[in-house]
Amino acid sequence: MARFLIKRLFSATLTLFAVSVLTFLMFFALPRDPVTGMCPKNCNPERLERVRDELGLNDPLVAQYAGYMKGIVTGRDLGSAQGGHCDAPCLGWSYVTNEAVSDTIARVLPVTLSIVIPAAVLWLLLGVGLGMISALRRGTWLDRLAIGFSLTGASLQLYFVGAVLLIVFVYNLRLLPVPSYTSIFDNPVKWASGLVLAWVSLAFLFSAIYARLSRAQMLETLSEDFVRTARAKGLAKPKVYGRHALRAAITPVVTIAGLDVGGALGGTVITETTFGIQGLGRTAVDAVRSGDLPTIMATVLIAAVFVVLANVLVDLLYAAIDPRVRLR
Amino acid sequence: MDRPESAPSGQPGDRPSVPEQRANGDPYLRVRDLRVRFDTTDGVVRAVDGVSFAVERGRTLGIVGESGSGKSVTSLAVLGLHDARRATITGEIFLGGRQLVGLPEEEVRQLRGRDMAMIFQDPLSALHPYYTVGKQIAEAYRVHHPRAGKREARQRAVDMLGRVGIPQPARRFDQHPHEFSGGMRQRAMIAMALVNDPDLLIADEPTTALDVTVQAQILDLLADLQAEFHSAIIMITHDLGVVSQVADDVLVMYGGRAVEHGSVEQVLRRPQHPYTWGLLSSVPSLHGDADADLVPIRGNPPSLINLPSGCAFHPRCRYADRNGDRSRTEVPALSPTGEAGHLVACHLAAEERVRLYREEIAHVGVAR
Amino acid sequence: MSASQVDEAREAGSTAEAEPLLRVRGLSKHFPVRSGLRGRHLVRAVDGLDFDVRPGQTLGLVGESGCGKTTTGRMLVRLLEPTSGSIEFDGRDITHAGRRELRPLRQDLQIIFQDPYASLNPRHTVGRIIAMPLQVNGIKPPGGVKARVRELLETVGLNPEHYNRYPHEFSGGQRQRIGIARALALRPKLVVADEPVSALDVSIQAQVINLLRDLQRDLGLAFVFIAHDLAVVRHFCQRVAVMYLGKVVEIGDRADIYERPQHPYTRALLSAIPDVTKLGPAGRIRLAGDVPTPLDPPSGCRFRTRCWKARDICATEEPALVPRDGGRQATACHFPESGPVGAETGGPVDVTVEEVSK
Amino acid sequence: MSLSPVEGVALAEIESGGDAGAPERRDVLGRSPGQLAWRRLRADRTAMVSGVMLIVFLVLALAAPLIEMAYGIGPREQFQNLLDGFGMPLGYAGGVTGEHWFGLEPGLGRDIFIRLIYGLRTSLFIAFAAAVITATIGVVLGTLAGYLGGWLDAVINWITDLTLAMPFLVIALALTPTLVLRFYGEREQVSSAFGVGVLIGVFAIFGWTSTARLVRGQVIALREREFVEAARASGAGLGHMLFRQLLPNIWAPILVSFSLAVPQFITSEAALSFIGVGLSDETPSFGRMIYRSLDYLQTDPAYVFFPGITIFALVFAFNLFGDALRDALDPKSSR
Repeated sequence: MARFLIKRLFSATLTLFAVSVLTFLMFFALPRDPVTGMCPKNCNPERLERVRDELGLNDPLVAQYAGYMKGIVTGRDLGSAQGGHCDAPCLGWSYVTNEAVSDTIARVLPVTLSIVIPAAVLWLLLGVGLGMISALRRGTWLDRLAIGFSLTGASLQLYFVGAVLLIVFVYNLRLLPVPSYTSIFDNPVKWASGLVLAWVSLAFLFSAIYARLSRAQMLETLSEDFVRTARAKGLAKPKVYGRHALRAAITPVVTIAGLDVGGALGGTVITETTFGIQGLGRTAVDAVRSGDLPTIMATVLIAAVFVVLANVLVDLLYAAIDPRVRLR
Repeated sequence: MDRPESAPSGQPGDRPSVPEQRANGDPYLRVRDLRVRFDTTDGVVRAVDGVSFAVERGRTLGIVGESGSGKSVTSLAVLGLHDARRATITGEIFLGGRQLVGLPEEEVRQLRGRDMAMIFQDPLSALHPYYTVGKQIAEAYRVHHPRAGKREARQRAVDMLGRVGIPQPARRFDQHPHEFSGGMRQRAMIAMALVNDPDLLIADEPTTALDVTVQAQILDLLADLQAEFHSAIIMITHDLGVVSQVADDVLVMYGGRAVEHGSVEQVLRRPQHPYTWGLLSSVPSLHGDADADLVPIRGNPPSLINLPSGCAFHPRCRYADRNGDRSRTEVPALSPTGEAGHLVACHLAAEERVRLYREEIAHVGVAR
Repeated sequence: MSASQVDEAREAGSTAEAEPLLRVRGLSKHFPVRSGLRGRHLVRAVDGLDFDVRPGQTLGLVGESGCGKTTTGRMLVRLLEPTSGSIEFDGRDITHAGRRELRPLRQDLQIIFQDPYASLNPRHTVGRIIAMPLQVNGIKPPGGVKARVRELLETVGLNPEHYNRYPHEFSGGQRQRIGIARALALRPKLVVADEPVSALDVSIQAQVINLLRDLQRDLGLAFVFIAHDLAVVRHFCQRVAVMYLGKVVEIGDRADIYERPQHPYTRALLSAIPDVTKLGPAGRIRLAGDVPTPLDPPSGCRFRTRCWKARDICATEEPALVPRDGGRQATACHFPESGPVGAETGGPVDVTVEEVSK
Repeated sequence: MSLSPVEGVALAEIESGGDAGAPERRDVLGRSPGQLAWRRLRADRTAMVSGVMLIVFLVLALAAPLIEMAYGIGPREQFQNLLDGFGMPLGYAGGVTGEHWFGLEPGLGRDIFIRLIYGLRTSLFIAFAAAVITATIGVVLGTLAGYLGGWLDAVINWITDLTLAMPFLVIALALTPTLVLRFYGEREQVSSAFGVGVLIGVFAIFGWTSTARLVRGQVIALREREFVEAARASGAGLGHMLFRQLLPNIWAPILVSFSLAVPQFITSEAALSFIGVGLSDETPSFGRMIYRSLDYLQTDPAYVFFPGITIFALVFAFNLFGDALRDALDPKSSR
């Protein structure tokens, strides 16, 4: 177990390192000079050069990268134009927003969490529930309805669903306010009403996928010998399905859910754009548009961290569910 | 069609181990004219087509057949494990005097695991991989003893594990199936089946997945437990050797129908159906002339979706021509032979069968 | 003296016997297995086998699961790389021969598999399946590939017109015949048959055994016949080697093994086979427990944990495979039995299963 | 055929004896698994309906210039005269008339119908091209990793993990303008072919992982199958093993994954256009239209509706067909 964790964390670190290097290289090749973005009109060449020097953009690439990584681990001193000392984890200074990137992240990360976590709960409950029911009632109208639902959901686009929901609930019926983010600690009702459309549309699309997946898993499990054994013991159907079949069927669903949630935490770009909510994804998009290198780096890295951590967690979870899996 | 109205009984003195059953003679399980039909996309499949048999407490019925003979379908029908939406079951299944066909699912469920239990071929896939062996056994106990506490169920499960020959049962209780060896898993499976002391135990190829030395242990164990618990056992197998070792009565199935039925002595020593002859003469044996050719049955086992007309065995039968077209057109009824309790479904005349066996079969195969 | 020496001695005695076609010496296969925190571990799946197969001879390799018989078969046709020891075929050492060096020998050395469903490529026609060895080796038989395939189909008792059919259109027994035809395509001298009948229905088993016997007789094929069923082996093999946990515990001619087995394990195996000719409970030898895992085999004699004759020496000293009575039968046991099955000395000892499953 | 828990056994018992007597009566030419799958597909009503839908879409896309001729309006023509003073189309439902079937875009006043037809062309081309490229990469890498194993497998696996750890949308978003600026100057007009090419390239970099994993798994499963060992025992070389023994047995899952990848790329293209990268406004595309339409949610909902429904219908047809294909190729899959 300990050995597994060490090995797994080592390979995760390696992956993250590779991601950071790749992103760094990719965005270093970004032709737009970040300094040009900082002073739009009245910059003379000398001033530009001075700022560039201050930012370390004239240093060799390796030195820049090393400085950046050092900042994350130990913090580092940035020029006075960038707010002086920057504590670990220092993600640099954004020339565009004029704030420390870590502050930006701290501001937008809760937004994305607020979108993803309730949505994930919703889509798992809905998707798995629907899949199970449809597997148990295979061939009935209920099953057909669920299949239709999941096929439709899998074929719909989030921005389209979002748009329709906005038209109906916000603009026409005026049941909900225009989507926005309020901290749950400030006003839980506003928090929920501002995000509920995002949850519903995300959950609708994802639950379609999960319904299909869990239906297939459940059907496969139902044909397993141990389910027959459970019935031969005289267990009532709810127990056979709930305790014996469900636990085995849910395992692969959990795996995929872990990875999906991990991916979504890195930024729900489309959702945030559709509903105009400034989360991690939207921040990343804005950063790319304005050539805000430190913010791009930070968002990409955070997204990668979520994916990699989700991978490790899923492995652990799998071992917790299935006693046959030995971590080593 | 002739039906065995009384339980086919072995010759007196066949098995002296079960004396009192012979006296009261009321079989615990009596199946009459059982038919199981599946409607598939390829047409109607008559997986079991009019099978009758009976088993008394303390006795063992061996059901023999190849793949597709309907032997497993029969046993699942007895337990009521077929999906009612897909399988149509007709006929009579009397368990301890109660007709199971048509009984509400809930009532059948109450009987499953308590009055009748089953062990399966592959214990690794038949046990739930995520739960400990002990938990699964305790669960089987608690279903039918709702008032039993956790501790009582655990104690009962540990006792059963010990009874089936698993050492250190208290420690083994908390292990998962994958931590058991193949033979131990089958023992655990047996412990689970017997935890409620059922009167009927159905064993579906319980030793096929096991090594031969372990198979011997398991067969011994079943015999011991039967002597102790006095349950009726149905042993489903393709292996005539296993049947000869454990069965009191034998039912030979082919293409979903019973072709021969009688005491083990009658079926294996004085068989009257050409299919049984074929099985016996094609089994490799440890005795006799090793250099002589085996005498196989020609052709292949039939598909239940496309069963030959008339006698299902006729395309493979060496004697089918002796009855003109009858073999092809008419399904032979399971009729009594000269001996009490011995039934055969064959168009050949009884005297001819006896003669054929003596002259052509008895000197080859197992009897040689 | 080892089993090979027995064979050599025999050879010296009767010059009429041909050179062995297959000569196996000290053949071993160890698989690395990672286990727990202790790191790597070796499974000695096959541990020092010696045996010979003469042209036209049939050798049966018998044993329970985990005895290494299948691994041995795969090594003989070089699907697995032996860890140590040597395999000599037709006078040439093929232990570590590469694909190119093996090419001329492939024609002489073929394998038949157990599972009639997995052993045929479902996407190929029967004709293509049977012609595959010809095609792979660039062989153009006189009269053409198609004629050869038809001939092979006929040889194994299938309709030659079925050339263009696909495997799924055949039953298990017929598929096994196709697998046999494929093995025969190159006119081999030696065929390794890995449990060729154990997946088949009883009535079909006999058909295939008879077919293999006919082929062996008509084509003068030598066989290494791998099986767990001693009764099947008895009907096919002239010589039999009994394996237990990666080792040969007894080897001898058919009559010796079946009528005068000397190793307690051979006796237990024979005794455990349910016999149709006897009604009621079978033989009196009952081994306790399962076969121990090859991950951690018992010290000394590997059979000792289940053996009723085990003494202290069995735990400390591994018995060598030595011939008895100067004959052709060799046994690896400190306390060999004699006489027919059922006349064992000493009763079966209750070996606790815990000891075994460790 | 789907099996319930218990009938699984029973029917397995029934089927195992299958075909026994039958071959004697059938014609001598056998039916290949592919032919059988085709017959199953033909018998599946859903497959046929969705297949016809796809063919219609395909024909529409291929015949876009012909349709333009018949319709008489080009994708870049503007009808400012049909817009009101705020740039909104006159008339009902976004200006739907006999002349402009799906109405006009607000602002620019272009015809929505013909832009949808051309958008379909763009989307299908990009999706098919990307699916072909990613399938090829996936099959090659997956086969190598699965068959050869060892360090190569480890490396390919790690690259797969790495690719999956990169946030696709953000990277794609950043990469596209970078590439454009590398090949074109700051103010140059970017050709639409280049934009399409970049998009396909981005998909190729990120889209191969699932096929690679699928193929790797399949190959590993097949590698130990006895028919593969039989070929190896006969001395078959790598080429024979891969192309004669392995690949013919995995084309079915590859085909299914291909058929399900195409709609994914259609959606991804739309998504990228939606967040403002990918194609320029010059090239008609679904995502672009929806992106623009969001500004008019309140004022001109019909503008969202037409592209949204079209893209849904297209993806829906692909998904239906992909599912049916899976069932036809693998009749035992649970459905």
